[in-house]
Amino acid sequence: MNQPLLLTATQKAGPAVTATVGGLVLLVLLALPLLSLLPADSPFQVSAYTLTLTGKILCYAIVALALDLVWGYAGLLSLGHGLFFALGGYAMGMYLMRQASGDELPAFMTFLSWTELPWYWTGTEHFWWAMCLVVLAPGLLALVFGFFAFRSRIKGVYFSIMTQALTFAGMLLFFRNETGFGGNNGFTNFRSILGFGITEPGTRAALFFATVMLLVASLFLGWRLARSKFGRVLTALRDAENRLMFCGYDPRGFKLFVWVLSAVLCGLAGALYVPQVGIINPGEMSPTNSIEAAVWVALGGRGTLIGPLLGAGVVNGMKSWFTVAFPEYWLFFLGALFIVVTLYLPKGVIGLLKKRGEQ
Amino acid sequence: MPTALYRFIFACLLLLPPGAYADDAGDFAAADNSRQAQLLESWAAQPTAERAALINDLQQGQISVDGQSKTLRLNNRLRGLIETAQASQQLLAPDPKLRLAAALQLQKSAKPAQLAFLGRQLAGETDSTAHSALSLALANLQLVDPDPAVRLAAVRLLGETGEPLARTRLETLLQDGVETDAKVRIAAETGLAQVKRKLLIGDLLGQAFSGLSLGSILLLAALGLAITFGLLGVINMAHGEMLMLGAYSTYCVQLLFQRFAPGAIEFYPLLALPVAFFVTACVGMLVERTIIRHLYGRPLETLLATWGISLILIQLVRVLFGAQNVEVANPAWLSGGLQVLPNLVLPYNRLVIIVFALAVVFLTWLLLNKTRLGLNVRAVTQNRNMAACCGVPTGRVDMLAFGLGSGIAGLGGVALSQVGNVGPDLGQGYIIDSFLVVVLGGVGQLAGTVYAAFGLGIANKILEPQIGAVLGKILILGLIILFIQKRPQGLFALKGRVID
Amino acid sequence: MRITATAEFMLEPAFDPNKDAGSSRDAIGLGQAAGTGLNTRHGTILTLEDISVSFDGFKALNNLNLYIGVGELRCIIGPNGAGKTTMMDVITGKTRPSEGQAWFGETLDLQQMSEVQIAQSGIGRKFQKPTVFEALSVFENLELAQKTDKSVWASLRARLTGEQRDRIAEVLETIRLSTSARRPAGLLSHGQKQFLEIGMLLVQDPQLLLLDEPVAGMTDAETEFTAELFKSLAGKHSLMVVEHDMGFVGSIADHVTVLHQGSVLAQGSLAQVQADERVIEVYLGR
Amino acid sequence: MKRRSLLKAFTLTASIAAMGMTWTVQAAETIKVGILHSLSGTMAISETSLKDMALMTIDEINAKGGVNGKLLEAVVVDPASNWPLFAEKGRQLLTQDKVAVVFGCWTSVSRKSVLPVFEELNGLLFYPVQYEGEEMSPNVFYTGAAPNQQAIPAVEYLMSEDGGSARRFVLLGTDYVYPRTTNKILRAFLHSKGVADKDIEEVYTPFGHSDYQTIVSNIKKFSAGGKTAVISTVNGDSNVPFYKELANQGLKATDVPVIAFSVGEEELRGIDTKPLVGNLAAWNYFESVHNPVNQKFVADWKAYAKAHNLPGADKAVTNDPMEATYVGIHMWAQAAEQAKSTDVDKVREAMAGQTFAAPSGYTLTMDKTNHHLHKPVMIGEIEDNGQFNVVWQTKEPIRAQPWSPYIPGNDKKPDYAVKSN
Repeated sequence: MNQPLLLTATQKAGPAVTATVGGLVLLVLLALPLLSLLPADSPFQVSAYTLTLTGKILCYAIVALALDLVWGYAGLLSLGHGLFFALGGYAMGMYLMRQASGDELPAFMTFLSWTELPWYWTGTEHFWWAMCLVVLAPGLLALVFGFFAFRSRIKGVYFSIMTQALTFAGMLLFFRNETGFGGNNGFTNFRSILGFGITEPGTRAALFFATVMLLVASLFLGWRLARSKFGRVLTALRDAENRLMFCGYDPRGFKLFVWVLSAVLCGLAGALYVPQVGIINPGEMSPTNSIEAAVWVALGGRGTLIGPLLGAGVVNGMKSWFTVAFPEYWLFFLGALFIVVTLYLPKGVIGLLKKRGEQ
Repeated sequence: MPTALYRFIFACLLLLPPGAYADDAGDFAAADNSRQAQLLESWAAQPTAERAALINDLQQGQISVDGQSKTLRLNNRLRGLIETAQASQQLLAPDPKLRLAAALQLQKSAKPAQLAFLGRQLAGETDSTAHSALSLALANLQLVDPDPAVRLAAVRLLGETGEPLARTRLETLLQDGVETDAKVRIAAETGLAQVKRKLLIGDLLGQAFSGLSLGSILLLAALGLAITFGLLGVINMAHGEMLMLGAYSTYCVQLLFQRFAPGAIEFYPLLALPVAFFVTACVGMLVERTIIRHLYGRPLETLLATWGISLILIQLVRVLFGAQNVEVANPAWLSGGLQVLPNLVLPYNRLVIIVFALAVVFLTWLLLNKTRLGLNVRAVTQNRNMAACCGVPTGRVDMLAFGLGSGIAGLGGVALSQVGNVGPDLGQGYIIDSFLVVVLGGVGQLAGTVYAAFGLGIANKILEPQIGAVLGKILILGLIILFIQKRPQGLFALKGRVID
Repeated sequence: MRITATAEFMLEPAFDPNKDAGSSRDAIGLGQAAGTGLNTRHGTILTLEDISVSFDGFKALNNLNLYIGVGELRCIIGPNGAGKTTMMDVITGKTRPSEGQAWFGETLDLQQMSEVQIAQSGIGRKFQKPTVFEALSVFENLELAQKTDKSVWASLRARLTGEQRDRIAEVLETIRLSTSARRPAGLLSHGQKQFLEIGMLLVQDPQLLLLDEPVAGMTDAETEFTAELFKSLAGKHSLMVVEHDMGFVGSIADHVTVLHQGSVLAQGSLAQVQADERVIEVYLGR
Repeated sequence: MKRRSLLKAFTLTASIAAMGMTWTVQAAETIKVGILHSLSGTMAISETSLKDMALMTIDEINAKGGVNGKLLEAVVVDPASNWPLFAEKGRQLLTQDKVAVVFGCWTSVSRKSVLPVFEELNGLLFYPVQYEGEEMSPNVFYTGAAPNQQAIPAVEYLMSEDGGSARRFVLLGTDYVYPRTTNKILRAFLHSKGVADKDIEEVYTPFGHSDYQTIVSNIKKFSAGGKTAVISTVNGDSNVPFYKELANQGLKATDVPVIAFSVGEEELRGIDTKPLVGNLAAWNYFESVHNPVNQKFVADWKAYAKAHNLPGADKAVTNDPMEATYVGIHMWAQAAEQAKSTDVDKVREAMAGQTFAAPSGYTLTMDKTNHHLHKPVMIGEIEDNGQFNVVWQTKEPIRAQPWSPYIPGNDKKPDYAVKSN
């Protein structure tokens, strides 16, 4: 593996160099889709595999970022972000299924004796409405749950367990075939998005590009938030909620805002994830996934904007590599990672780099 | 159908020379399945002492045809018929218990052809209980008797019982055009009403029991967590794996018994209990000393670390024992059930588990409230520094408390191995439920945990028949979430001055 | 301007139409420096009447009656478990009394208000254990505490105006933390944290300050300075100080209330209450 | 600081992505074949043994000199029971490792997840598990049973005199697509046999459901109304608690037989079989089948398990999906030999009508058009030694009907494989 080298290199180098390196990376990310369009025989051609894999990881990175906003800044560890991610994915999936099936019912419905589309599918053939759903479904759910949770001051562990229960319930619900989302099989076999074939290199490149844009956008958003007074209030909230209340701030509003924002970000990430990996199913809601997301954040470094991205990158990169190299030992490694990070890297990799940087 | 059958059986009887074992066995072995069925029915109608041996052999699936023994390819239909034949054989037995058992069997499976035979036996039956049982068996057949008086008697008899079968029989009788005699109809209606009432009681009791049983299982799963989480404030995500380890230790103990003490295999669960407790407690203490010790006061970190631990434990077990489930057999005294009502059987393993769960709770309570260790644990959990100042060895107390929690989880694992399957993912299925139980009960509240567990169990079992298992579970989860919104402190919250 | 706290007086109902409720309050009244938007027509900024709080049977507060005048500096003393902090919890809405009434000014029923509303309406509280936002710098602590629109949207767009900065700088001066304005509050000493918290109260500019053991862990010099500070605040603000340090109490208080077992035991000047043998008994035991 | 670390993050992500490209290692004179089975996660329980079986079969073929003079080289990846990962790994096998064929998948969802990838890249997948049908892709060969090769004959048996001439049916399943579809087909079939809806009860449980008290007592109640049989599509892990509950509540196979479509020898290893004796399972192969091919097959497997000391090797058993894997790989090898190439299109052509003398004792034929095997159906009774005693079997292998005639609209579906895209 070559990241360690890269890391030390970057952090030893002066800011200027780092800036250039980073700029290059951004360039690379932007170039990948273009390179993927090259003919297969050209030496620079980037395989669809690499593109989709990277795209997937970028989507996870966005989730990590979103989770960090609530955990790292507001101190609310959510173990249910997979739910929001999946909801966004399902909203997009509905549109893709409608695209694939044309005027008829989606395939899975026809042989599960659905006669007509359930009401909540109405309008999903329109891209714009699907996009609204991508934002609304996770957003509203987060709003309702958050409203009640924060009103009754549920925080810390309770909050984590509640969110976990929430995503678990969601998973069970979507596993049912009656729920009308294809049950365990979920949605697969997409064909086209906005009229472009889903497997065409052009579409892939575009989706990838969109993902990079969303990532950059959410980074910027997170950065602005962190810099604003809002960000400081969140930090205060995390450290001494009562004090903040006696300062005259209403924590509920602040929590709710960042919570919903984070959920929506996840939804968007999910929506970009689905067409790239080509499947969405209730498995995405399993508590395990959400907990893993928490580890991306912890590994990278809570309360920093970059840490989560780093974490998501490292863990998923490792996963893709390990599951080929030593399939049997992947879980050992992941587990060890959890432990080591919590024991020795309370501030995550970023914290480590900072320390090294200061020396 | 019956008349045809009668004739046929007569034919058979004529064909049969009064039965030397060999001939019957020969016939049977030679016959194809349907012919074998006919033979059995005829034998059931005409049991003779000579044939007892043969039918016993049939039960074993081994008969000896001219000298050498022959294995039979039986199917369920034949097995059923053999049981019936066996039963009618036993009616001839001197021992009233056997006769009673036989009569009960025949209540389910008596064939019209046996009418005459049963009548004769009933006349000759001396033992009262056997007599009543037999008369009921007979009544089942007499519902089609040409004589209304006989039918009436039969219906009256059926009305007395709480048998699910009686219900269907009466219902069929009441279908249009089946029963013509008015008096019998009325009797049947009243009888049906009675039976239904009896059945309803059975169903309700059954529901209550299954609720309790589920509750006791949840309780065993959650109790350990109530200590590690409730008292130590450790979000032990590896708790489920402690259950799993407990179950696997049971499996190992069972293997050892099979290898070294096959005679005493019946009692392996008893040895499994201490073993499981010891193993899981040690693992727990190890984990506590090496990892969790560094994380007190940082609950969310413990959550992540212990999750890591659970992943490692799961994969470890996969590597050691394989990904497949392993076989843990119920010993005889834990299999089968107690027939309380005709439609209510209480499985022994569940009964035992309920008792066991309560026992464990009681012991835990004793340990926490009546021993030095318990005192220390409570002291440490309430004010670590103060306790340390008072010379309480907080480190050791933490370790022991965590060990205790894990050990109890291990005991839970033993119980789970008796109702469910034992595989690497065993724990994953229980972790969320356990947490919900603890949170719902109110953290640090032993009593709360107990109430929450049984509450959830019963609620679950009330909902399941109405809306199905899947929706039921979802609904329960939803309700819990709402409840926690209402009472963040859980059922049993300690009020007190808010300290900052 | 002394009042003699007789039992009858203390038990007098707040809004008994048959009596001229005014008179007794005027007795306490320290001028009419009413805060903006707060009706203190009768000169009482805080009114607690027949307040009872019980935790699982144990009565932490027992028919407590207490009046704080506008601009008054009131010291609350009493042995541990007398219910001092619980009383503060009641005032700030953290604990809801099982019975009784709590009014802020004449019009605001504290029992109808959330903690946040109470804080916004102008009651500032300093905790027993100094609590500041450790991760934030001293300056940021004050910035957050500063009196301004504290809604979500506002804080999303918030920019510090000139005078806000000046105000913060000024307070930094007063609490002698100008030099460490940029330091994370977590790194401050205990006493400094105390001051920072007091400072946060100041920028919050409340009309009633509740101070729970403000000088705990302060050096004598700091204590002295704090005393000065409070005296200077009195008049502009109303202060309610819970303190064990009798020296400190003596140096600031013109009026002392002794709590015992959740209700007022004695009231008056420090000298008076110290002379009161019931008080002595409570403090020294038999 | 933030900005610097941001850049680092990007560096990292990119470098990881780059690894994707560096993994194309090409071995010289071998044919690569991919094996796509979960070795971790929930499905590992079933799929690990299929991976080992595939490896054994490949060894066997290599021992005979491989295919077209080249040895087979297995590329094993672990999709970790994570469905999107199946698609990713599938793409990796096809594009990075350039495998000639992939053997893998267990659950329908995993198959559906990789299907678009195989159709896009024109890969070849051999799917060895019985499934709900409703699919026929030119890039997949289905060596497991379609519903009409398992479910329907099973019900016919139950309704026959020997099966106990059942008249009422409880369709019990885990709530996902395979049970739903199968039960839908069965209901239609039962209607055609004149069974009324009041005599059919459909019950579903969530994944990993472990408390069957209510369900079993309901079955009891239901069975009072006449000769009843339970048709169980309960998914792997839930079977143990289900059967234990059955036994403990005293439901004997002679009263209410249970026929399972997902319980095979492998699953029985985890169950105490004494209380189950007499209950049934429907498959296309049982380890207990008596014929030389099977004897060799079983012996080889046990030897292989010992040699590679797989966990629980001493109790190693074979089951239907293993046989399907074995048959599939051999058929592919034959087809490749016949086509003198491993090119997907050529092999696909050669596969049509390919035959193989299977351990089941029948000579199985790959259908000329519908990409499914012609398979015999066997009903086995569970014995206390964890084996099945075959009580009934079809005379001839049956042709698969992936588009079940009992599902409306299927009559319009073509009877040859067409890309779903």
